[in-house]
Amino acid sequence: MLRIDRLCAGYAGGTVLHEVSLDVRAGTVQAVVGRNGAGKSTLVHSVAGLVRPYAGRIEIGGVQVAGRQPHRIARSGVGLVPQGRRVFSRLTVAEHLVLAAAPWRAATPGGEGWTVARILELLPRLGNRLRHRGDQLSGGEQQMLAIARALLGQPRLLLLDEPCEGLAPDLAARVRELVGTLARTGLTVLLVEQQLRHAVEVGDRIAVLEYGRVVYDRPVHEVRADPDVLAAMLSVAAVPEPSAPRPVPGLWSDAGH
Amino acid sequence: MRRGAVRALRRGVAAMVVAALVLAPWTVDDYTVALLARTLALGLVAVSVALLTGVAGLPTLGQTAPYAAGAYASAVVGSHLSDVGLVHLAVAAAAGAALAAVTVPLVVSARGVVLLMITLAVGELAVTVVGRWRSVTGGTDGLAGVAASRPLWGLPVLATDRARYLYTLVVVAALVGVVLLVLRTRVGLLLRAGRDDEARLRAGGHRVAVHVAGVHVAAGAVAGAAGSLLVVAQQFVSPADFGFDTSALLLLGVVIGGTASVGGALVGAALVVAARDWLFGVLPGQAPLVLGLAFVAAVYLLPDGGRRPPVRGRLLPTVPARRPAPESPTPTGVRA
Amino acid sequence: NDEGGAGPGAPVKIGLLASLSGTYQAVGKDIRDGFQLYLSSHDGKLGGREVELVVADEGNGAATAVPAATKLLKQDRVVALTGVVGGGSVAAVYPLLNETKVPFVGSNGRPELKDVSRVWHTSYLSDEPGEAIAQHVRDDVKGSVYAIGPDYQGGWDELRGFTEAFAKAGGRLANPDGKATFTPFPATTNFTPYFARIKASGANAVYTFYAGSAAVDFVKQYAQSEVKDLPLYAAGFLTEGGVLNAQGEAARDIYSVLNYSPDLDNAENRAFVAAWKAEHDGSPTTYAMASYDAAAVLDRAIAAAGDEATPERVNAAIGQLGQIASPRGTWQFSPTTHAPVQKWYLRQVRQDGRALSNTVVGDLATVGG
Amino acid sequence: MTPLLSAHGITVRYGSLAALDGVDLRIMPGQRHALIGPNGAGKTTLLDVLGGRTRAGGGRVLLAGRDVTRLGPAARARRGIGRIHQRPAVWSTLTVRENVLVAALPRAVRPGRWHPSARRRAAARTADALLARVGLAGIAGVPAGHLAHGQRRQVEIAMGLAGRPRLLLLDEPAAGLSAVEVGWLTEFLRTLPRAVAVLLVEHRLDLVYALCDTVTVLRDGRTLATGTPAQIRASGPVREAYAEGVA
Amino acid sequence: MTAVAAGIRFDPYVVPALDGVAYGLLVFVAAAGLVLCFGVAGILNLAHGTLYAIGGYTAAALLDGGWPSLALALAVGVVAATASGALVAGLLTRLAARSHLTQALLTFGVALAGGSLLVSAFGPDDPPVRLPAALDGSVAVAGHRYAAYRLVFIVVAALLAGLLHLVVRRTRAGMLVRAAVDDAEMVAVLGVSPARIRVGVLAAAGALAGAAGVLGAPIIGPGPDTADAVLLLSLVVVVLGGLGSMAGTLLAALAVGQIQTLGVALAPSAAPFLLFAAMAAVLAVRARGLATARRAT
Ligand SMILES: Nc1ncnc2c1ncn2[C@@H]1O[C@H](COP(=O)(O)OP(=O)(O)OP(=O)(O)O)[C@@H](O)[C@H]1O
Ligand SMILES: Nc1ncnc2c1ncn2[C@@H]1O[C@H](COP(=O)(O)OP(=O)(O)OP(=O)(O)O)[C@@H](O)[C@H]1O
Ligand SMILES: [Mg+2]
Ligand SMILES: [Mg+2]
Repeated sequence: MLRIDRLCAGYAGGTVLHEVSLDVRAGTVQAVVGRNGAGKSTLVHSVAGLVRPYAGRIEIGGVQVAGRQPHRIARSGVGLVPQGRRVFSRLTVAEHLVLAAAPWRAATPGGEGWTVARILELLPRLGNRLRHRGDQLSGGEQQMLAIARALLGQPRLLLLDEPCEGLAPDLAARVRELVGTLARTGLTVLLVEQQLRHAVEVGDRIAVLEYGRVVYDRPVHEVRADPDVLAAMLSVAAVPEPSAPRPVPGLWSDAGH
Repeated sequence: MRRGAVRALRRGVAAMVVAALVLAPWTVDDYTVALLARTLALGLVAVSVALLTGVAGLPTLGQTAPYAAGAYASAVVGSHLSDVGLVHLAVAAAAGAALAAVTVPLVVSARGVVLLMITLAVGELAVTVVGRWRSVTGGTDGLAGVAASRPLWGLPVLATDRARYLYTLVVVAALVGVVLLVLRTRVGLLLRAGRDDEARLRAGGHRVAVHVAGVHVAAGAVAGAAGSLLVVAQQFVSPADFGFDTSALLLLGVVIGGTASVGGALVGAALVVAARDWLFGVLPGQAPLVLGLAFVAAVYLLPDGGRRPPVRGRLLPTVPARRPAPESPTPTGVRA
Repeated sequence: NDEGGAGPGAPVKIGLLASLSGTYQAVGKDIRDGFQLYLSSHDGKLGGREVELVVADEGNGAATAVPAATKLLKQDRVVALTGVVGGGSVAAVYPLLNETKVPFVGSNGRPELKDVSRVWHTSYLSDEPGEAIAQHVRDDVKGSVYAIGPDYQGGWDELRGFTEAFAKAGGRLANPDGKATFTPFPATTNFTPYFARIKASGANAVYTFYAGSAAVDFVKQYAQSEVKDLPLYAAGFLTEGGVLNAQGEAARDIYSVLNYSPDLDNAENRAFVAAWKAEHDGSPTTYAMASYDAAAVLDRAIAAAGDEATPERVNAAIGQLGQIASPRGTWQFSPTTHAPVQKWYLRQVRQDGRALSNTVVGDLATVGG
Repeated sequence: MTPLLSAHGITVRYGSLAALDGVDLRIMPGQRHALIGPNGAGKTTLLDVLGGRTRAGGGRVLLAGRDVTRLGPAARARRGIGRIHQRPAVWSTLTVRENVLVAALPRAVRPGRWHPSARRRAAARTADALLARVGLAGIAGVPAGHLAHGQRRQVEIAMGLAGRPRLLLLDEPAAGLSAVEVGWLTEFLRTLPRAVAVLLVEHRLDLVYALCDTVTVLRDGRTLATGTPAQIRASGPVREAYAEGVA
Repeated sequence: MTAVAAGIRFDPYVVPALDGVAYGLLVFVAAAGLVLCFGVAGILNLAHGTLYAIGGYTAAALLDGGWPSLALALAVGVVAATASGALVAGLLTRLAARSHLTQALLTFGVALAGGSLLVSAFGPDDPPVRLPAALDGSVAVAGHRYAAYRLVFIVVAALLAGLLHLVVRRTRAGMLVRAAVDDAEMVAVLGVSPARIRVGVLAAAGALAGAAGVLGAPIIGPGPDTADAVLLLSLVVVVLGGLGSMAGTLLAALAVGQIQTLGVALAPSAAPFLLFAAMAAVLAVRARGLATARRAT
């Protein structure tokens, strides 16, 4: 479904992604993990067309889309939940839902389409906030709205960039569960997730991005079999042990408190 | 490495421009020298516009007000009290600063287009006052016959175009130097931070209103000093020098020169004003058409609207392994 | 620094500065065309010498006029400067004239100046039209007159000329404070509130001065206002040139005072009007006529200056000209103000064939000096 | 002992919606206090009120016994309230180092003799040390506008600390941070001197339980419970309201 | 007795007050295009006044005093101005992500050049505008004469304000435009091209300006100064109205109308200062109010 082949991308002058290749089969969840600044969002944005790749191919359902305008890619059935929510600050929740409903696409591949009613069932909090503007929502509510916006576009390929950031634990769990369910109905998902635990929970494959390169890409059962390899990749062990307070000069050591 | 090269290149260009400016009066005719002197005065106003618009993110169309205050103060002092240029400059800067200070309550909390409209109103009101206060300003026809001044006590009066130009050049260079030096201190840092996100600055404990008021008064003083130079350069002031079109051209010149860059503003505004003045002479009747097309072309020709990298001196930051891009996304330079 | 000027044989350079863009471009173009008409009808020569006319754009006023004039005076080193629409522009250019010692034969705007030894005008002083018509208005109108005009130097002068002479003639202003009313210029495009004040003042007639688009707005709105039945007297610029066309029916019957009208019956004028109509649509304006006269003045002065047409000699020669025959009738420079001593005419907007035009209905005073 | 910060009856209404409805909160000097609750409970709003960004419709805020209810954010920051925002707010055209430096300026400790740039130098020292400490030294020269989301959060944290607060208001500092950076953050907060009190809003309960000695649960603008982590973990209603089935 | 006295006291102000309404509404009509592109869509188009002037010159060229010519002028004026608006949009495409100031530079250039072309095409004089006779008279209002055509604007403006409000607030197109101001990339991610939105907005704003130019020609007639005057008034009204709110803009336009008429009638000596002083004061006070009530996450 989604095939990324030796993709190079970056921002005016600086290359961020170096020959990234991934192959996501239809109906599976590809999780991507990696440290801050590794290039995860750049990867997602390249697929969505928001970052123009320098080289390499991106195929969605067999069609090469690299370099296309983002709205064309979106119309071919790609939904995005961007990092940092990016809801429209001056549109109400209801208006978001109207805009997100894509008139040119009828339904998801796996059965009935997303409707506003179904969304509000999944995310009831939004129902009480229909007349609130985007910038009047709490962080978590904005995240819910971003998810709703992507789903209502009836995507075949869903790009999730840390979709659970800022969601309360129970809701985050429900969203992860939903992602799994959706994949089983035929939706393809590219999921960026910081917490390895959660990536393993929903992902069918786990990839690790480091300085813009894929350094690890295995099916999830292999990861489960040998979790330490992955943990080492993410340098979780590098977390310092608790130690005695080490004051930062000028901060509190000589402060007059 | 490339960073060093770019900086060297920029220094080289700047040095060449300065050398050309110093040598100009001996190489070109009186008309051009007179034109240059006027242009330098306007360039100094542009510096004050850039200070507000680009560095502090407070776009303005009203710098003609302190500019006019400085010009008239300088002309009045020149014809009644003293013929010493330094005195004129001081008085003019004080007048500009005072006028800016008076308008501070209007501008402290406004941002973006709203601020643009408020400053536009201030500029227009200033011109109206100038046009009607006939006993001091000579009314809409202006104040002619301003006596020539001498730069300092004991020096000869500025009688030729060349002398007037050199005086203007020295003053502009000195004032721009001061502005650049001050911007290298934490003042510049705070102004740029305020342009990016003011609420964050406030949350950090900074008195944003004080910064805004301060930069307004400082810009007013610079514009006032420029007013004094205008009087020297053309020995005449009238409300027409401070109309809306002047404000608009200054702002456009600053945009062409790269909003946040003080030197760029000087060059950009100088180019725009010189182009206009020159076109009115050589292409009678067609000047607006050509100028308009030139603006359109400028937007396309200057790769990024002439914007310099938003962070001075750090064109290409070196980062281990993770390489960020050298170009910024879109600092708008305008507070929302 | 060589002396500006032209030796024998060499063409003389004349600088013409006028608004060719911006608000006053209609006037500016008339000024340019008037001068060029004189040149083209005199083989491109003034005083028997080949002329190189350098034209520059005055723009909207002093800010653009100064650099353009600087170019003419310091780069082109013209022998004489002519034209200039705005009084403010003249004031702004004045220091340059003093510095370069070039004579100026202005054909329109005339501010108050300290020393006119090198400044000449073929137009008029701004207070003269009002002065010329005041007595007539006093005799014609039974009751008080409301005076209104634009709020800038030109408006102040025009209205002062009228109100002072009118008071001297024993007339009474209807304005509540006894002084002329001034409207913000050029900001005012809507005169309705002022018409309400005129109505409330109980005036029997209105005297005004506007020019350009303000004149169009004023006249059109006047004709639809509640004071439309009050007779309207004006300095001639209210209905002069292209604005009359734009005003259309609304301008019918307006009285105005001016130093010129295309239907004046004298030989110079017949020749002038015929030559003008051969090249342009419509009739010549007073602006074109004044510029035509400026060329005539320079023609005679350069001839009188002889072989060495230096600025100094041309200036001296202008002072010796005496009577000048002109499309407006004969006039001469006043020795004190260097502006014409000339006759003024009363005109009314009347049907003339298919179009409306300013028709001379009588002579007014001879004013000047 | 007077509490470092106490808020009484804080109420914030947006139209018919009560974002906060009579909330009381006490933070003792040096306390590590957590604020948890479902989305839209009013946590950020409460931090906004304490930081001076939102004016409360009712209630009072005392800082070390002094009433600061009417003070704006800048004045409160100068009195020692530091804030880390839920959405990182960095100055995008300034470099990372400059960001931290500017944040350090208002409360930078000046050395003995007066010098025009003394304050700046003091702030620069603090900034450099802090950058090294939170793992940002490598990107100190990059304009903050060029950073990835998580990196901005790191800068935001450094900026909050640079102001030498007595009370640090942290709004979901760990959200969007990778495992390594969370490690850094945890260690840093754990080793903060006791002179600094912390009010932490966080959905990652492991972090909350590891760091804090007191936890307040907020829901629909009201306090549901306050207690030690153990008490809160054990409380049925809290689990039901918020964190069912989560460690 | 007192009623009569009061009548005499207030009588001189009846017409200015009425005129303030009509004039204010005219200003609103003239500004409507700018409200859409700058207020709602955040695109600074300083060529707005020039688009209006295109409509005005069309009216002057085509109107011959009959009703069919009015319809023709309206159609031609709208088409011409729409095309010009689209042209501006075309020039702006490459600057999509740039700041308002860059847009200002470009559109100011377009305005300068366009204005100069218009003047060389139609001449420096204000051309006459011939209305159908039925509209070109004056009517009696409360015992005063008043220009009939100005009353037309009361209807036009009311229609326009209502229509614009509905389009911007209620239609999907209006929502897309507002969304694109916030985050054009996210609009693209929803499958709609931001470039198309921009062209649409500028073309629609051009159409509004063209229509206003034709209808307004008899009052704010075409001429070399028209573009500047209309642009300035429109900017004042749009910003005073709070950028993007139709109701606010309408109120601001009415206020500007009253300041320019009733204000002038009541305090003639302050006339030159009234508009700008009032504008600066209102904006400054409102900015202060906003500054104390800002919030973001
Ligand atoms: N400016 C506002 N106008 C209207 N309602 C608002 C505004 N700000 C916040 N709210 C509402 O107040 C409630 C509390 O918001 P707050 O941001 O404090 O929640 P929170 O506890 O921080 O949630 P989260 O964990 O999702 O960030 C939310 O329901 C929100 O919609
Ligand atoms: N707009 C931009 N301009 C320049 N450089 C950028 C820009 N956005 C990101 N970068 C750089 O590209 C690199 C990768 O960024 P990206 O956003 O893809 O990281 P990420 O893996 O998503 O990180 P995070 O977990 O923090 O979100 C970073 O080093 C960042 O500094
Ligand atoms: Mg990311
Ligand atoms: Mg929150």
